[in-house]
Amino acid sequence: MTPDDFMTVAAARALRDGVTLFVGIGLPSTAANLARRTHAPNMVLIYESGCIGSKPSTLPLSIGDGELAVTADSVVSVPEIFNYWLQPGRIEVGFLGAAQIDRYANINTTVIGGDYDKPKVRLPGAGGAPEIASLCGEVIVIVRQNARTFREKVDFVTSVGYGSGPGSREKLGLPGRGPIKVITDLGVLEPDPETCELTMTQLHEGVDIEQAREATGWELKVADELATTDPPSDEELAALRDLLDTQKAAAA
Amino acid sequence: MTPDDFMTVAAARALRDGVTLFVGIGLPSTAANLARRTHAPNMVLIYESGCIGSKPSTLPLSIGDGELAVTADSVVSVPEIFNYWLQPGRIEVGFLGAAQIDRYANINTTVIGGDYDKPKVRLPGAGGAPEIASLCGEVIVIVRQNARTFREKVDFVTSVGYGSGPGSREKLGLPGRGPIKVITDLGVLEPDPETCELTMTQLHEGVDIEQAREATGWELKVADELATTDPPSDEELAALRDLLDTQKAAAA
Amino acid sequence: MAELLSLQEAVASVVHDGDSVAFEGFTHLIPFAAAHEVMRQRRRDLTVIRLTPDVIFDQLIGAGCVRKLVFSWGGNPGVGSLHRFRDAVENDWPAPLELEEHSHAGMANRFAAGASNLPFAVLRGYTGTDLPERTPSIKPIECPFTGEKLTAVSALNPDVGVIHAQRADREGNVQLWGIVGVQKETVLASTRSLVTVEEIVDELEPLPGAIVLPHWTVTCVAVAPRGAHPSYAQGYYDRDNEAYRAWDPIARDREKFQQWLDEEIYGEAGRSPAGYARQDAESSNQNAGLEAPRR
Amino acid sequence: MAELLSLQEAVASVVHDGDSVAFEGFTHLIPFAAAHEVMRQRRRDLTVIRLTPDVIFDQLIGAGCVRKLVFSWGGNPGVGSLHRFRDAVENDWPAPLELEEHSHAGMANRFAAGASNLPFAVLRGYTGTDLPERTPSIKPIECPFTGEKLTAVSALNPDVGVIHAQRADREGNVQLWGIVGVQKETVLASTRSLVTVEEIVDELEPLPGAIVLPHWTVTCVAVAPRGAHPSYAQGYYDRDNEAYRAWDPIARDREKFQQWLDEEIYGEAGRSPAGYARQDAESSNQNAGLEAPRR
Repeated sequence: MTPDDFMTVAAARALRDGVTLFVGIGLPSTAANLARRTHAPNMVLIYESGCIGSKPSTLPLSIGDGELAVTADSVVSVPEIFNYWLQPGRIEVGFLGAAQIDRYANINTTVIGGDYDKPKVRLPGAGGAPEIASLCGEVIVIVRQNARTFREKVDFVTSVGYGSGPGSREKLGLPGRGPIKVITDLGVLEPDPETCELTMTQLHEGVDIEQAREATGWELKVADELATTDPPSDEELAALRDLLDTQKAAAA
Repeated sequence: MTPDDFMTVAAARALRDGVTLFVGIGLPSTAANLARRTHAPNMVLIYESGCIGSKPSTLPLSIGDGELAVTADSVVSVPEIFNYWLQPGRIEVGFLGAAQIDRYANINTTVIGGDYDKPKVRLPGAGGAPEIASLCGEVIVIVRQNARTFREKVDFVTSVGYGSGPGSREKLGLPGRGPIKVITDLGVLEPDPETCELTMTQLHEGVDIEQAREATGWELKVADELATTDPPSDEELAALRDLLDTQKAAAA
Repeated sequence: MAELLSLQEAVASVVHDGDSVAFEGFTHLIPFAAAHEVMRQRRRDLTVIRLTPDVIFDQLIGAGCVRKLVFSWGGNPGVGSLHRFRDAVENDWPAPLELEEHSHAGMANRFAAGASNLPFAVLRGYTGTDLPERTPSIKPIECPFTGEKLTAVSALNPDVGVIHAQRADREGNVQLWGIVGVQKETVLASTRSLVTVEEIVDELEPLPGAIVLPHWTVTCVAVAPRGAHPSYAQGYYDRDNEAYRAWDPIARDREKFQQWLDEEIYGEAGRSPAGYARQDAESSNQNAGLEAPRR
Repeated sequence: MAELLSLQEAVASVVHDGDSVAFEGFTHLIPFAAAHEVMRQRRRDLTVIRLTPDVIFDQLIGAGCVRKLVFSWGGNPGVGSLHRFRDAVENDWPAPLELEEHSHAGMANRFAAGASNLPFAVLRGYTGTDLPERTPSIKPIECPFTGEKLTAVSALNPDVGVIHAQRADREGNVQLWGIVGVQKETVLASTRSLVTVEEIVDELEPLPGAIVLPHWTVTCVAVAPRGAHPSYAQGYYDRDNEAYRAWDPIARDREKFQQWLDEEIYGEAGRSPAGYARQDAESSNQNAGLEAPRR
């Protein structure tokens, strides 16, 4: 069992059955499909490629795999998925990854180091993330926790979490609630209800808080009562293995 | 042979084969379908109901008859037909009717008499006409010519022809060329190239210019060389009868 | 998930006095049965919204349900005037009628803006016409990049969106095809929605040109066979052009209209499942079949 | 009417040095064959436009065709970085690359505005991010009715729109289905258009979810079987996920990339009809069939 397994299972558990979910590719997709195969069979998966209500039997490699279209309730154009579906706040949960994240859950997926025109590392960029972050009912972020990703200040704000703290989202007029959970390979962080600062509220089994502190580029706040993630159950692990096998099988 | 037959046949003749045509219901629809059955089999009929490339075998009573959808190349939503198809000037010819028309081919289909809030006659209103009039490559108007319809000043400008004369369309930024022909039960009027004023350029067989003058609510300009409409050929009349029969048959 | 209700329950649940209610369906799939139930439940002070008021709004206006009309073309297609609409505007009968008047392009964009949760839409429209002077929901707007002047229209977000569709499944996923008008936009723009359908099926088989509204976007679904008559439901029955023509003499005369109302809406006939549809059921083509578009 | 040309003729006819060229297809139906022909004809100074640059733009950038990139997400989906894109941005190799960077929502709206002949589109987007500071085609705009602040993006009207579709008929009417992305908008927004297709058929049989671009909206059509490989054409072949993974080591290394270019694009292999596709033809599922969406 790897830290990534913990992360994926914890993310899957964070999804309630029946919710409408905007799914990005990679770990969010794995977690969403795991949830659908375990406790949340009625979750509605929505992809930026225009697929609404996809029920993939294999784990897609991209957000536009054919499997997502042929199993969808409806396939709409890309302008429509953003304008008619994401923009009005119809989608309850958005699932995002990050290359860098700060204490207010602002996310960078654009550039690292140097300046914008001549960065040290050019990342893929925004994709659907800025609007997912601002317009979904709430957001769950999945990101590995280490000194490169958890930064005092992100090099570029691609997607807004809580901006510069309390009141920022309201001032910007962002309708969604923002990131309610950041799920990592070490545990789970949640925004403090008053300061909006990400606070470690849960550690995966076998992780101690010092590890989390070292993996965080700012002075990490820790909840008074720190929970421990229940380890993935046999059922969850089996479902996860099955799911990953479907991707391998589809690739073969 | 009625004056309306003359009008319908003259309107059909005004359509070149292969053009894309935005068709309203009533006489414009009859004329367009007549043209398609005679000299213009490759004309592309487009209806505001979202039907593109309809090839109706019967003459539809409404712009949304099922026959228009099932014979179309493509059926799109109403927002799309206006935004993606009409608005960019993709449609070469627009075909409009009128309840009142003035010397600059401005059209009223909104209210007659009284004031807007308490009119003597409440007409249907704008429909697609204002944007057809401004955005199609060019416009052909079909309207019976008499003292009630040909007015010195229309009671309400629903759709713009040449506004208040030369330069009006440019000043308003209307991209289409405007009405190039007004086809009536008496003959054909065309805008003077310099003054934009509607000028009688053609009379149907058996109509004399005095009749046209009396039927016009302003001092009618007449072209130096006044043409006479060739009477509907046997072939045209037969095609028109056939077409009207299809509507009766469909209603039965 | 959409609730499956009887038409009576559905209208009672979602349409209240004073509501703004869009009834959409562009010539095709006009929700007549739902409008008749609104009349039967004697709803009052409604703001009714529709691109083409058609016979359906002539009836609602004549029955005294309507305070305000938002529209773009108010005629009886291929036949002539809407006499109840005209009587209300010209003579305040049965009550004065407030108008908010647009073009089709403007109304379509207003629904699209509403469905997109934008407060307005931008179009090339209305320029040079007398409409902006009469309609406060039309304003000029300037392109922030080019400085070009365009037209803005305010979004439509009705309290209730009512449409008719061919069918739904048991979860309330709705499928419609043929001319789809602004029905998707109407449901997505409205706070509540009611979809009447020809039938409930176990599974929505995909069809060319069909769109699906997922059950979580629909408030309630009610079965109303022939619920679009005298308009049509592609694949189920054809447009009853004769009924549109027959409406003209009824609507021309206040007494005949009242009689129609008493008999066909409030009376015994109105309580039969298809209401107004009943009398013409035989004349329509029941064998229209599930026609796919042909080229 | 759309002209039916060979791919070589079509590219020579519509794509010129210095043009802005959108290549669209959202994961599905990516016009790889057309891009390879552009590389083979050594087009230079292009502004290339695409929501998801993908491997197709990694190749065009690496081959030195591109001066400027307009985009919203530049990765190899499910695999990692686009190394040729990164090498151009980070190291100016083979040439400096100008960027115009958006979000998907912004790019989709820019194409929709372009297709609508509007100079801009309005959305709720970008607020609070660092993007507007870097991208002059993003500006604030105020609702003329409510005063609310929203975001405007300028329209995209490329010189050329290039897409791949499943099929066309002999008149050049184009049909595509499955994930349709912004392909319709791309063709309608562009001054000229090139559509590559899997095949020409006598008649476009209607299919669930299919859209049709009438021949009079398309400049030219070229047959390019497997022309979307390694992406996919629903109903014809599946996505070649392995080829996406195999691209990573090729693109990581300038020399390997150059070798790939010499062999697969400029060399003998590149002149075979399916070009780059050839080597992987056997691994794909040729029996994908004309799948309709299933629920």
